[in-house]
Formats: sequence, C-alpha cells, structure tokens
Amino acid sequence: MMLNYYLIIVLAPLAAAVIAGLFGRQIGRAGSHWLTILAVGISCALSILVLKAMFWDGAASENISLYTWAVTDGLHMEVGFLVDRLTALMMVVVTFVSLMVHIYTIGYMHDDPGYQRFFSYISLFTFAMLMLVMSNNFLQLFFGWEAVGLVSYLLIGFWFKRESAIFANLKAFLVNRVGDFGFILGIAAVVMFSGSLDYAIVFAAAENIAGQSVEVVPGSMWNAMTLICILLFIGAMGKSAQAPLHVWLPDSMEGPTPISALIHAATMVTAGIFMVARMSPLFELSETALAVVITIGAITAFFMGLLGIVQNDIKRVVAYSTLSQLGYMTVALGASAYSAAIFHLMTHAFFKALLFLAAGSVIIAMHHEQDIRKMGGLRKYMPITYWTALVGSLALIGFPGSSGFFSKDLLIEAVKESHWHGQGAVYWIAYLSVLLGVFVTALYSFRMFFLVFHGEGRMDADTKSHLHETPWVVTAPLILLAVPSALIGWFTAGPVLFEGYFGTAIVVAPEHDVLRHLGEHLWHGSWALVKHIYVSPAFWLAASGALVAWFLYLRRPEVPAMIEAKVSGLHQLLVNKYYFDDLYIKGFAFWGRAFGRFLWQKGDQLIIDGVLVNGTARTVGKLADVMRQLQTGYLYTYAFAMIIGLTALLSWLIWFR
Amino acid sequence: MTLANYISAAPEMTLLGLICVVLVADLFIDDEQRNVTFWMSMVSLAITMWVLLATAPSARTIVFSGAYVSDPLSQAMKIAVVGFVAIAFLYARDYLRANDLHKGEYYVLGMFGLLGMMIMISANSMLSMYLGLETLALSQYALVAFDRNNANSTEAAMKYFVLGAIASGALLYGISWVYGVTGTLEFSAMANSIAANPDMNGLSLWFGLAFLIVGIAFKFGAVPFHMWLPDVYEGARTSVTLYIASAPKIAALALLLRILLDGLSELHAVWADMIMVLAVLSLLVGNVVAIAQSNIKRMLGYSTIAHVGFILLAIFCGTGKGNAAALFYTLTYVVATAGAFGMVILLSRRGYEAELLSDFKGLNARSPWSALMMMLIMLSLAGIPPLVGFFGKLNVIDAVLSSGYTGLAVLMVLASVVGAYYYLRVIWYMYFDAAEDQAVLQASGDTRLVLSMNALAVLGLGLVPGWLWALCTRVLG
Amino acid sequence: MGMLLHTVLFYTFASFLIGAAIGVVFSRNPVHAVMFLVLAFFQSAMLWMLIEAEFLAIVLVLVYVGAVMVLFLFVVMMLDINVEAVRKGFDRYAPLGIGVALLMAFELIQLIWLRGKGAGTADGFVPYAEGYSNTKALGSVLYTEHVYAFEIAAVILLLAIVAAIALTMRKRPGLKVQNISRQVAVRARDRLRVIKMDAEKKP
Amino acid sequence: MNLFTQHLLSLLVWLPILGGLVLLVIGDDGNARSVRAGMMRMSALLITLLTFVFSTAMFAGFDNAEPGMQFIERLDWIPVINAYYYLGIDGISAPLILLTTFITPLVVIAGWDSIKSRPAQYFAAFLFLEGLMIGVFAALDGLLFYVFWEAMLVPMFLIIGVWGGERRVYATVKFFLYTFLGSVLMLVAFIYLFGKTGGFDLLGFMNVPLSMTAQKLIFLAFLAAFAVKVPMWPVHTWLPDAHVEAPTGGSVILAAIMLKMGGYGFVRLSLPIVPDGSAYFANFVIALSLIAVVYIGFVALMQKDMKKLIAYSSIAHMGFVTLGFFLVWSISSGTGAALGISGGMVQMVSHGLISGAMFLCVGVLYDRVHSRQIADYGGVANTMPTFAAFMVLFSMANAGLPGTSGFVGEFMVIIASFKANFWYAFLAASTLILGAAYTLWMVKRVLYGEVANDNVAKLEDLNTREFVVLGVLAVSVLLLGLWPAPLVEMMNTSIETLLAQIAQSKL
Amino acid sequence: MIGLHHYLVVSAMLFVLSIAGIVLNRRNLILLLMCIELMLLAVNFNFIAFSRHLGDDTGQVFVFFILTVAAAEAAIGLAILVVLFRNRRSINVQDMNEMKG
Repeated sequence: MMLNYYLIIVLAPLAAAVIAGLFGRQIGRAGSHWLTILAVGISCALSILVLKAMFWDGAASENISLYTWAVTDGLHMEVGFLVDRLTALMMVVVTFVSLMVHIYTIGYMHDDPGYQRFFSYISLFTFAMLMLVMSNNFLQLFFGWEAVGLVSYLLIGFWFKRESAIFANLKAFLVNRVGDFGFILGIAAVVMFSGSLDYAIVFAAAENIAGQSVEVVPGSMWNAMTLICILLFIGAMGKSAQAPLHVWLPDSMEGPTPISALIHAATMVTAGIFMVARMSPLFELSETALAVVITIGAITAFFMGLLGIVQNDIKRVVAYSTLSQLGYMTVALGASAYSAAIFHLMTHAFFKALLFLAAGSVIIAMHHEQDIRKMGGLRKYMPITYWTALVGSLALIGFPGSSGFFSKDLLIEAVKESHWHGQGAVYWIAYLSVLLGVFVTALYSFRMFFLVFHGEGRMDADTKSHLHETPWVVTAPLILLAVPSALIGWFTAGPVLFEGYFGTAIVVAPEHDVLRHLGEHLWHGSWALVKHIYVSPAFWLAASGALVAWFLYLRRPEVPAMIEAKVSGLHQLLVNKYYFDDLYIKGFAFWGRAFGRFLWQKGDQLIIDGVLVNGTARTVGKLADVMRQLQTGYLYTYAFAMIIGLTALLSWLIWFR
Repeated sequence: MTLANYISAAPEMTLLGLICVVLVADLFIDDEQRNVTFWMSMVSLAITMWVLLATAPSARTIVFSGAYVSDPLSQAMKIAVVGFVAIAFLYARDYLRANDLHKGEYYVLGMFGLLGMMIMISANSMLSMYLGLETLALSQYALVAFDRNNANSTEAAMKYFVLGAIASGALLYGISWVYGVTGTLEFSAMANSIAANPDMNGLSLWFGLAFLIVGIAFKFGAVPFHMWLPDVYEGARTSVTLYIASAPKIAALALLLRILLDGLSELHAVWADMIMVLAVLSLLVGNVVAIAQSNIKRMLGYSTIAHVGFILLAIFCGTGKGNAAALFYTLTYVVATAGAFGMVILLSRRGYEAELLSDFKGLNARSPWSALMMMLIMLSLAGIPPLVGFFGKLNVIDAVLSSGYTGLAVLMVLASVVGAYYYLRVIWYMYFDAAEDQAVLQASGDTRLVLSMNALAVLGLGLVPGWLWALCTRVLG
Repeated sequence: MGMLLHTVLFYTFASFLIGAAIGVVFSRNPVHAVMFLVLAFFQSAMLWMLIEAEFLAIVLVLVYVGAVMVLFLFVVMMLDINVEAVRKGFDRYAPLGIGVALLMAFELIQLIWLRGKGAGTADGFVPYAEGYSNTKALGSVLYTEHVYAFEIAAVILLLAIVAAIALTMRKRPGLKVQNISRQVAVRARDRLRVIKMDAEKKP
Repeated sequence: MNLFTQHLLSLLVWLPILGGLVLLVIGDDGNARSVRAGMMRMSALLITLLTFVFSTAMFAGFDNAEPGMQFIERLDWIPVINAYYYLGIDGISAPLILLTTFITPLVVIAGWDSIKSRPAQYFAAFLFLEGLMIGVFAALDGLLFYVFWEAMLVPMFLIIGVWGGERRVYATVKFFLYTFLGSVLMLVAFIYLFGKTGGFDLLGFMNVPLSMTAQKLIFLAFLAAFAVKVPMWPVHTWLPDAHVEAPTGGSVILAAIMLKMGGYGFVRLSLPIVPDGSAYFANFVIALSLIAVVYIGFVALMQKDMKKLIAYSSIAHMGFVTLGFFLVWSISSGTGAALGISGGMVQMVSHGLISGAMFLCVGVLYDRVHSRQIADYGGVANTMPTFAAFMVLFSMANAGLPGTSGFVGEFMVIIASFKANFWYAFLAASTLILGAAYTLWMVKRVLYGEVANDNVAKLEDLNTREFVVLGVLAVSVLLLGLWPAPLVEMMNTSIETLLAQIAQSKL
Repeated sequence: MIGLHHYLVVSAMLFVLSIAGIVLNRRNLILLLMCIELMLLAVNFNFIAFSRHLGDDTGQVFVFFILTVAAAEAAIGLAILVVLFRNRRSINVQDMNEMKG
C-alpha cells in the first residue's frame, strides 16, 4: 500500500516532467503548468500522508527494494526506497516548497518563451530530489545527487543566451563534480569495506569498518571510517556549497528566481546536509571526520555571511545568506546534532524559499532590476511582499518565536555543548563562528530589507510609476510559505529535536549526544525558550545586528561609505569574495587549460605524433630517398654491388665462419 | 631406356616441337593475322599442359643419365609455369596489338623461355640446370629488348644481359668448384658424395657455394644482386615485364630448391646464413625503396625484391614446412603480381603507357570494377587477409617461428607494415584522388575477363587456401 | 715431356695470358681489346694443350677466335665508335673497385693455396694412358650420356638465331613490294562503294 | 536447435557481407539523387535491419547460465593447419555483436542523404564492415579471428579515404598502418601459439602451458594489437585524426565498435591465454590506462574541433575499459575483479552508444554548416532546440551522469579500482571532473549563448530521420543507464569462467 | 710441379681481372662483353683443370657446352648492343642511365 504511495510520489513529477518536456508544444503553457502542479500537488499531499503515518500513526520505517539495477560479482545494485521519519520529513519539505515554487512560477515566468521547459525542469527536479531522499542505497543516492545537479545545471543556464548564465551553470556543474569526485570515492570505499551499497547492510557493518584501517599514502594508516566519511563529506561540500567549494552558489543566481528558491536555497543544496545526517551511523564512528565537518561548516557559516554584507544584488545577498545557513547546518552535523541540522534545514527551507520568492516578487515589480541600491521604499507599493519578506527576515535572524529562532538558537546551544571535540581550536572556531554569524546574519538581512523596502525610492521614475504588487500566483506562495516560516518552530522543535522524532533514522553515539544533553538541561518547551531569550547571547547579537543595519542604512546612510573607505583592504577582500573565484578561474581553470594545451601540443602533437609517428614515417621516407640514390642507373654500380656482395660472402666464409 | 627417357621428358619435347611449328608457321603469317600465332601458341601451351598431365610420373624418376628428374615437385611447378606463361600471353595479345608490337617472336621467345624453365625445373644435374637457365635467360634478354625501337627497353636489356652474364659466370665458377670438390655434377650424387665424405664439407666447397648463391640470388633478385630488377621491370614493355615477373620466379625457386636442397642440403648450416642475410637485406631494401617510387612497374619491381626476402626466409628455415611455404608463397605471389601488371596493361592504350602511379588516380570513378580488382591485388601483395598473399606470409612466418627465429618473424611483419604503405598508395590514388586522365578504358573484353579472373583467384585462393597449401606440402614434404 | 719444359711453358703461357687479360681490361681502343682477347684465347688454348685437353683447345681456337671474336671485331668496326669521345677513363671510385678486386683475388688465391696445402693430395695431373684420344672420349659421352644437354644446346643455338634476327632484322620502311596473292584475291566490293543518295536536297 | 539457430552466427556475419557484395556489383549511377541510389540505400537499410532482427533472435536464445560458448558452428576451413571456420559466442561477445547490429542501421540512416558521391560503395563498405566486425566477435578460431580483424581495416580505410575530409589521406593511412602494425605482431603471436597447439582454436590457446618468457612476449604482441585499437596512450594519435577526417558514419562505427575490438581482444585473448604474462604487465597497463584518463582528459579540454574532442574523450573512456580489465591482479580478495571486468564491458557497450550518438550529433551540425570547429558555432540551441536537447543528453551521458549508460561502467570500474588501490580510483574518478569539463565546455560554446553567426541563424532543427536516429540512441542510453541488469547478467557467467581461467597459472 | 693449383690460380686471376674490368670500365659496352668472355674463360680453366685432376671427362663436356652457350650469348649480346646503338647512338656505359632510383 505504502509502496504505491511512494511510487506515485516519485513518478508523478517525473511523468509530468516528461510530458511537459516532450509534448510541451502540444499541451500548451497552461497545460504544462496545470499538469506539473497537479503532479507535484499529488506528491505533496501523499508525502504529507506519509509523514502523518510516520509521525502520528507510528508507522514503521520501510526499506523496499524496487528492482535490481544490476548484480555482478556479488554486488547487488538495486533501486529502492528507504522511508523513515527523516525521509518523510524531507519529502514533505521538498514537495511542499516545490509546489509553492510551481505556483509562483506561473507568475514569475509568465512572459518567458521557455515556459513549458521550465515546468518540465522543475518537475524533473522534484523527481530527482525525491529519488535522492528516498533512496535506500548509495547508488540511487548518487543517481539523485547527480540528477539534481543536472537539473540545477539546466536551470541555472535556463536563459542560455546570457553569457553569465551559461558561465555560471558550467561552473556550478564542475564545482559540484569536484564534490562528486570525493563522493564517488566515498561510495567506492563503502563498497570496499562493507561489500554492499545498501544502507542497512553498510550501517550494520559500520562497527566492523571502523575497526579497519587503510594505507592511503604509503606509510600512514588511515582509519577506514574516517576515510569514508571525509570522502562522502567532500561530496556534501560540493552539493551543499561548503567552503571552499561554495563558489558556484552565488553565481547560480543567474537562474530564474523560483529556482534559486527551490534548488539553491530550500532543497538541493541541503542534500549534503541530508546525506550526512543519513550517514550518521558512519560519521558517528569517526571523530576526525566530525571535526572536519564542523570546521568546514564553521568557516562557511561565518565567512560567507560576511560576504552578504557587501553584496548589492538582492538575490546574491540571499544566496550568501544561504551559504552561511548551510554552514550552520554543517556545524550542527559536526556537533553530532543531526536532528538540529535537519530541523534547521526544514525551517530554512521555508523561510529561505520565502525570502527568495519575495526577492523574486520585488524583481518582477522592478522589471528585473536586481540591484538593491536602486530600490527603496517598496513597502508602500508591495505590502504583501513587504510583510512576508519581513517574516522571512525575522525568521532568518532568529527573531524569538519564529521558526528560525528555534532552529538556530538550539543549534548554537548544541554546538556550545559539543565539548567532546575538546576545548581546542575546532570547538572555539565552531562556536564563535556560529555565534558571531548571528550578528552578521542580522546585519546583512536587515541591510537588504531596509534598502529595499524602506527609505527613499532610488529607482528611476519610469519604474516607479509602474510599481505595484505582484499577482496572486506570486503572493499566494509567499503567504503560504510565511505561515510555516513564522510558526512551524513552535510545535515541531520539541518533537524533532528532543523527543526522538527521528527514532532510528539518525544514530548518535551516546557520548556525542548533545541534543539529549540539551533536552535534559535546557529544553522546557517552546514557550519557555522564548521566555528565557534574554539569557541567549545569540538574541542580543541578532538584535544588535538589526539595529546596526537600521543605523547604517536608514538613519545614517552615508556611514557605510566611510567605513568602506576606512577598511578598504577588508572591503576589497569581501567584494572579491576572498579571491576564491580568481583562484579557481585564473588558477585552476587557466592552468588546467594550459596544461591541457601543453600535453596536446607538446605531448601529442610534438613528441608522439611529430617525433615518434610521423618521425618514423619521415625517417623511412628519407631512408628510401637515400637508398634509391644507390641505384644510380649505371651498369658498373650494379655490377659493383654484386661484386661487393660476393666478396662479402667470401670474406665472411674465410674469416667469420 | 631411351624411350623411357623421352617419355619422361615428353612435355619438353612436345613443347620444343610445337615451338618449331609456331616458329615456322609464323613466317607465313601476315601482321594482320598475328592472332593466329597467338592462338597457335595457346594451343601449344594447352597441348603441353595436356602432355604434362598425361605423363605425370607416379614416383620420382631420373632419366637421361641423371640429367633429368621428374617428380611431383617438377610436375606441380611445370603446370604452374605453363599456366602463368599462358596468362602472360593472354594479357599480352591486346597490349601488343595496341602498340604495333604484335609479332610472333614474342610468343616464340616466350615459349623458349618456358622451355628453359621446364628444363630448370626438371634439372637433376648442374649441366642441365645451367643450360635451362641460359635458355630462359637468353629468351628473357631478347624479350626485354623486344621493342627494339624503345631506348629504355634496349637499355634495360643491355643491363640485364651484362649483369645476367656476370651472374651466370659466377654460377659457373661456383659449379666448377663444387664439381672439383665433389667430382660430380649430378645433384643426388653430389649429396651422396658429401654425405659419404664429411671432409668435403669444407672451405673450398663453401666457396663454390658462395658463388652459386650469387647466381641464385641474381635470378631471384635478392639484395645486393637485385639492381637489374627495377630497371628491367621498368624498361621492358609491360607485357614482357608481366612475363618476367611471373613464371621465371618459379623457375628461380626450382633453381634454388634443386641446387641447395637436392644437391647441397648437407651444407644447410652454411648457406642458410648467407640466404638469411640476403633475405633480410631484400626485405628492408625492397620495402623501403619501393616507397620512393613513382613508376608503378618500378615499384612492383622493388616490391618483388621484398617478397623475395620472404621466399628466401622460408627456404632459410631448411625445414619441409619452410620449403613448402616458399613454394606456396611464390605461386601465390606470382598470381597477384601477374594481376598487378595485367592492370597496368589494362590501363594502357595506344601510345600511352599507364606506368606512373599517378595514372591510377581516380580509377574508381573511371572503372569501379577495375579499381576493385586492383585493390584486391594490392591488398593481397600487402598481406591483408582474406587474400591469398596473407596466407603466403602466414606460412612463411609459421615456418620461421617454428624454427625458432622469433626476431626474424617480427622483422618480417614490421617490414610488411612498411610495405603496406606503398600498396595502400595505389589504392588511395585509385579511390581517394580525382582522375587526371578521363579517357575511357580501351582494353578489350578478354583482357578484362582475364584480369577479373586473376584478381578473383587472389580472393578465392585466400578464402580456401587449404588445397594449395596441402599440395605444396605434399610435393615438398 | 720434361718437367722443366712443362713448367717453363706453363709460366710463359700463363704470363702472356694474364698480360693479355690485363690488356683487354685496360686497353683504350676496343679493337686493341679484341686483339688482346684473341691473344688470351690463344694462350689459353696452349695451356689446355699442356694438360692434354686437346679437343677443347682446338674448339676454343676455332669457335672462339674464328667466329666469336670475328663477330666482336665486326661489331666494333660496324658501330664505328669514336674512341676519343668515350675516353673518360676510370673515375674516382676506381681505387675502391681495384681494392675489392684485389681483396677477392687475395681470398681466392688464399683458398686455393689453403686447399692445396690442407688437402695435401698430389695435385699433379695424371697423364692419359697411351692411345687415349681426348676427342674420341668426349665424343663418346656427348651423344649418349649427355644427349639431353646436347639437345638443349641445340635449342639454345636456335634461340640465339631467332633472338638475334628478331632484334636486328629490319624491314626497310616504304619498301614497295607486290603481294600477288592479295592482288588476285581482291574483289569488287573492296574497291568500289555504291552510295545511295537523294538526287537533290529536300527542302 | 533448428537450422536457423545453428547457423545464426554465420547468418549474421555473411548476410551483410553478401548484401554488400550485391550492392557493390550492382553499383550506382554516380548520382545520389537517382532512384537507383535510393534503392541502394533502402536495401542497405533493410539488410542491416534484418541483421539486427536476427541478432535479437540470438539475444532471445542466449542462455545466461551457460559458462561456455553458445551458437557454435564448426566447419573445416584449412585442414592442413587445423584452421576451422569456428564461430561461437559467450556473454562477452554477445553484447558486442548486439551493439554492432544495433549501431549499423543507425549509421546507414545517418548517411542517408549526406553521402553525395557513390552511395552504393559507401553502403556496401558499411555492410562489409558490419559482417567483418560481427565475425571478429564471433570467431573462435585464431586465424578466422585474424582474418576478420584485418579485413575490417580495408572498408574503414576506404570509408575515411573516399568520403572523408580534407586531410583524409593522411588520416586514413595513419589509421591503417598504425593498426596494421599492431595486428601483425598479434599474428606472430598467433602463429607461435599455433606452433604450440597445432591448431588455431582460441579455446585451445587458453589451455596450452606457456613459459613466462613466451607469455610476456605474447602479451606484448597482443598489447601492440589491442592497445592501438583501443587505443591506449601513447599509441592513440591515429584516432583523433581518423575521427576528424572520417565521414559521420565512419566516425560512429570507429568509435562505437572498432575501438571495442581492442577491449574485446584483451578479455578474449590476453587475459585467458597469457594470464601470467598479463599479471606481469597488469600494472603497466593500468598505468597507461590512468594516464589515458587524466592526460587525455586534459588534452580533450583544449580541442577546438568537436570531433577531435569526442575522439579524445573516447580515448579517456576506453582507458576505463582497460583499467577495469587489468585490475584483476591488484584485487587481493573478495569481490572486485569481476566487477572491474564487467564494468569494462559495460563501459564498452555504453561508450559505443554514447560516442556514436555524439558523433552523430556533430554530423548533424556538419551536414548543415560544414564545419566541425567549435568556434564556428554558438547559440545553436536557439535555432535547434530539439537537437540541443539530444546533445545535452548525450553530453551528460558522456560525462558519466547516473541514469545514463555512461555512468554504469565508470561506476563499476571506480569501485573495483578502489579495491585495488586508492590512487587508482582517485585518478580514475578524476574523469568525473575532466569529463564534465571538456564535454560541457563544448556544449556551452556550441549550444548556448547568443546566435553566433548567420550560419547558426539559418540552422534548421532535426528532420525526422535524424530525430529517429538520435531518439533511438537516447532511449537506449537511458534504458541502459536505468536498467543495466539484462546486459550485466548476460555477461556474469562468462566473466566467472574468464576469471577461473585467469586464476589458473599456465606456467 | 705444375698442377691443379697453378691452373686454379690462373683461373682465379682471370676471373678477378674480368670482374675488375666490368667494374672499372666506364666507357665501352663492348669491353664489358669481352670481360664476360674472359670470365667464362676463367670458368673453363677451372673445369678443365678439375676434370683433368679428377680424371673425369664430364668437366670437359661442361666446357664444351659453356663454349656453345657463350657463343649464343655473345650473339644475343651483340644484337642487343646493336639495337641499343641504333636507339642511343652510343654504347657508352655512362650514357646508359635513363632508368635509375
């Protein structure tokens, strides 16, 4: 019975995508969007049913093999579903946000010639993402992993005439591939040590794996589990845009805004987080790997947030905020607070999708102007967008009571508790990053918010005259997303984080279990947490961040320029995004191509072809030319040759035989 | 006794008689009716062939006081030479007519040469071998100079003559030494004598051997006794080249087999080394220099030198397998090479010799069928399966390998890769390039038919080479 | 015949022979060369006589000197070669050629010497028995034992005739000869053609 | 066993060859538009389709559980040297035969009206080629194998030379001599083995004891033949030239099937006949394979010519094949060896489909613009959206995206190579990055962006014929990617047999 | 005592001289033909010497045939020479290199 649900959940978007993709011209624009929305709607509804069954009815998790992909050498490669509470939650998040985005797209892409294609892509994305989260094995996980990457590639480059878009999508794909490189090695390592791709078998063998070691670099033995986890995490770094593989995410804003909301904020980029959480039985067995995870996450959380402050493109600000938030989640993973990470993932999906869609709404109103310096005072023109954006922003900075508040505050507490990382650098980097990150988050969020909605309108008169609220297909999803953004934390924080919602889906070693510790000492219900907000340093930091933003961008708008001038070095560093792009493009890409050219022209063309192949041919040709000179045409030469031959034979007989 | 002699030698006798008939008859035939001479010659060949088949000896028979031997080998080789001479005549008629050279002498000299070859094939003593050799050689000199108004032909004939005379001088000198040491001219007696008296197997006999090798190598065209070959191939009229390039190779093989195997097999260790050096040089020089040629007849000349390398390497092994491989290789090589020259004849027309490689350009557009046939022939020469040339090489390599000479086998195949290049060039000229000469092919239907049969034989023998291989093994096993 | 005389004669003839051979090789004028060659043949005949190969000695003189050399002389005269024009002499590779020739001579002579030394056998010639006729002895085997070779030799001579005629006989171009049989065989239709045509051009 | 299945393999071999012969004999009138030329095309298509249909019968009748050879035919051929007309297939050759019969009709369709001169000869050449290629995969007699192997060069030589591009002569002669050079050495090895066994039976070769020196030499001889064919670095340089100059159909056959001969040779001959020699050189071959993957990946990145780029990518992909095959000895225990081999096999089949498709894509563009230079395109997706969709799909498959066939083999080989050595896997997996980089960079420059020039602006989207060809390939690429089990299971038993042979030392 | 070896040495010297003549002569084709006659003479010497040494007449028979063949050969050689002269107006060896390479 449930299997049918799963199949429908997965296949409905796929079918819709295929039909809209192949027969888009025949079924028309409306046909496409109705079809896909219907399909995703069904998926969403059924996902909610599944969640309900899991959550309320206490249904057991299901591990179903669908079909055998291939069997060889005793390695079963299958396609199947593992549906447990983690999966169910993800399914709902994915399908719900996807549904919202589908609806929103009707308005956003209204005039675009690639309308049907777009719907096909996002439906396909939904399918791929569901395959990813519902997988019961590494193979299918990797399939979903790459499939979402593919759709992301297609969607970032959706407007393929734009040079910047097709640059961004290539970049996104390649950077992701770097992550996948590690990921597939991780999978290979899993197979090597467990002999299986199936989660259940692998997890069962985890203890055994952790006892083995492998000689990667001659002379140094690595713990097998550490190797596996780090390799897998490299995959997560790519997909979840962790430093230093984050560079693709800001550029991916070249895609249409609904995509930014769906893929590059709510779902795909969180696949890495999901994957690590899914692999918690493995990660738990390697503290080294967890330390790596937490460090990478912390760096991402803080430093990517800083970049948000200097961005002027509305979507890029949100994108950097996404990076930072992904860093938070990663930190939570590294702190073994997997539930916290997933919880933050969920709330973030709602409010970040909301923020992106709101930004999109602004962009529509501004006729695809994205520079926040040319906006301002939109509040009075776009009230719904304004209010929903405010909800989103508050949730983002963790305004008490909002969904973000619960997830982020508890996440920070969890990190604070993760003493088993030791009191050394790793712990402090992680903790300080997430703490200070709160201030930064508030600063850039409200900087953007104020610049867009408050103050003077800085747009030109023509745009100004056309400003009005966006149509209902745009605002409705905003509202629908604002509701969970604001409220969902109240009644989910407790169950998800402290009441064992995830059950066996997430495994935490007892000595790592910070959330249990928090549950015992800190958690006394949602309301209690809100009441005691004043003891939280995070709250004060967030408040001060918002205040500073108000001061700098509404009260004294001239100050930021002065600060910029004062710390121009730092500013340059931020504007240039820590020079990561330069490193990759002028460094790796340039030298990679130069290396390729060298190998081609010097290796292939000069040495192999020039010297060895054609050189041999030339030598033989030269030899032929020389040897034919011996055939002079003169009789005496011919006779002489014979005589020489004869004499040689005679000499050989006399002296050498 | 006497009658038995003549019965055994009936093919030669018959042929000689028929030559005289044709010779005399030709005196009374007008230039316009030269076809009659042609047909008479063909009938003569047919009769000779019939006599050959009819008098096939059941076992090795030696007659004429040890001068003449008739055995399965001689039988097989004679059938082959008669056949190839007939093929050469078939190709030649049209060509000679078109070039105003259609004279009875061509056929008469050709048949004299054939007689010489048959004598060589059946020779059992140095004397009859020498006389047969001279019969063949003298007819060939005359044939090369046959177009007496052609400066190149006469030049080639002169070169051929002088060098040939030197070679037979060397051969004779060698024979004299062998005679002096062994005291006999007869091959089997010679072998017995050496076997009975191992002291004979010494330096003076080897010296004679060296001179013999020169004579043999010259006949084959092995390096460094090869230099006449390209010039003669180029200078002679194509019909003559076709003649020279085909049947006499078999006679040369007979020369080699009779002298070195029948007579001097005890000296294998000595002559094998010499033969090997000559063979390797031939392989290298032939294949490499052929690349630089622009005249197809000359190119085929060099290619012949390279193929001789293969034949000699097969002989070098000194095993039954090797000898059979040499015979197989020679026979099949001659089939292919006859076709190649036949193609040159086919392309030529009055006043125009299609001698240059570039004359083959765009042949596929002009005559796809001819191009296809030529391609088959070239591929066979290059040793590409399933054409018969491949099986020739296969057998030789097998013989060489089973004698344990891996390095030589590798050298052979590498040389054939080099060789493949110039055969491919013909194909690419025919298929890839545009024609420089748009003239319609003028060759008559029968030349085309012969050529097609010839080329298809190359293919057919390649598809079912077993019987021929079995035959070669049987006559030399 | 005394041993000494024999030796003296041998060395005399042999040195004349070698001298004549050198003359053939190095003489500038072809006529002189032919003459040297004739001399060489005569000396050879003498040497053959010395070892009782009389028949061949006579044949050499009769056939070679009498026929072949005359033929050579004839051709030399007929072609009337300008002696001076071809006077280029030996070129710079001559030393190489001479070197190789000397090497070969050295090897051959060394071999012969070695053999004589090594074999240790008496290398003198056993004189024929009294009443022995070289010609008769050869004649008796020539037509019996060597009849096959003899026939081939005949073929070769025939071949040489055919070849020489084929190569050198020339029909003079433009020579007008009557072919009576053809004249007789001629028919009217070979000579006359009746053409049908309209009397006048149709409009 | 009825008459049909008894002679099924012969039918597959000879039907196309005889068909080609008929086409050649009838010939065309030099006019590609004439009715006669149309008849030629149609009959070529029918023959190839018929061959395909028959090959499906082979597929249907194939017994996955049979460890030995199936559909055996054995007749006397050259009794003196014990050479037989001996055909048979197992799980290793059967998929490749299917690939051949599947690709050839597509090639015929692809050349439908882009071949303007001598269509009869063109199609005849492909028919010959098809028969000979099937022959190579089906032959169980060494001599027969060699005959097919070598004869195959000739039609390809002509295809490139007659219907190829500007530097076709250079390319085709290079192709011919390169491969000829390799294969004559193989011939020497065969003859040596003939000397040992007294026959040419390939299965007999597998059972004959050989000394280590002999094994090493034979292995090197085989390596020369197969490495050139695969092609492996550094004997690969014929391939880019041949591909660039060949007409589309030629490139497709070359990439899709002829390269597979090399890989096939390794599993059919090198591994079982000289297991100890192979073991000795395994690390060497692996090193070359990894160099191919990385080095060629970089080289491909810089190509300006689409066909050259795809050709280089083929080399890199075939590096996976050889890598997979030679991992056997590096994997000490447990699973992995068979995984590597079946990964290599799957990679061969999949690469056949993908590279064929890629070349067809380039052919589609070339037919319209007559340029293969990437720089001459840009923004093709604007004018040819359907084409762009196909090309993106195939490019993704080329980059090894899961869900397409390109992933399956790479995945298996990477897993297997990880078992052998971390660094093998590390270098092999770099294809994830490099493969994506060169393929998608090309896609970006060709398909995306503003319409680059007038030529591109005038482009017309796929016609029905092209759509069918690419569509069929797309479906098969996806099908194989989503459900490779039928293919993999076809091979499993045979690979086990192979591994048993490998495990048995022949010293 | 004058024996076999003396004759053989004379023969060898003749042989080498004839060869030297062929190799060194760059002028006249007729000289080449004469050198060949000289070479055959050397061979005949050998045969006769061996024949007498062995007491076997076969060698002398061989010489008989060599003489016959040499005559025929000379005839054909001279015929070719004449034809060549007609074509080229020269019998200079150095003019005879139309074909080479």
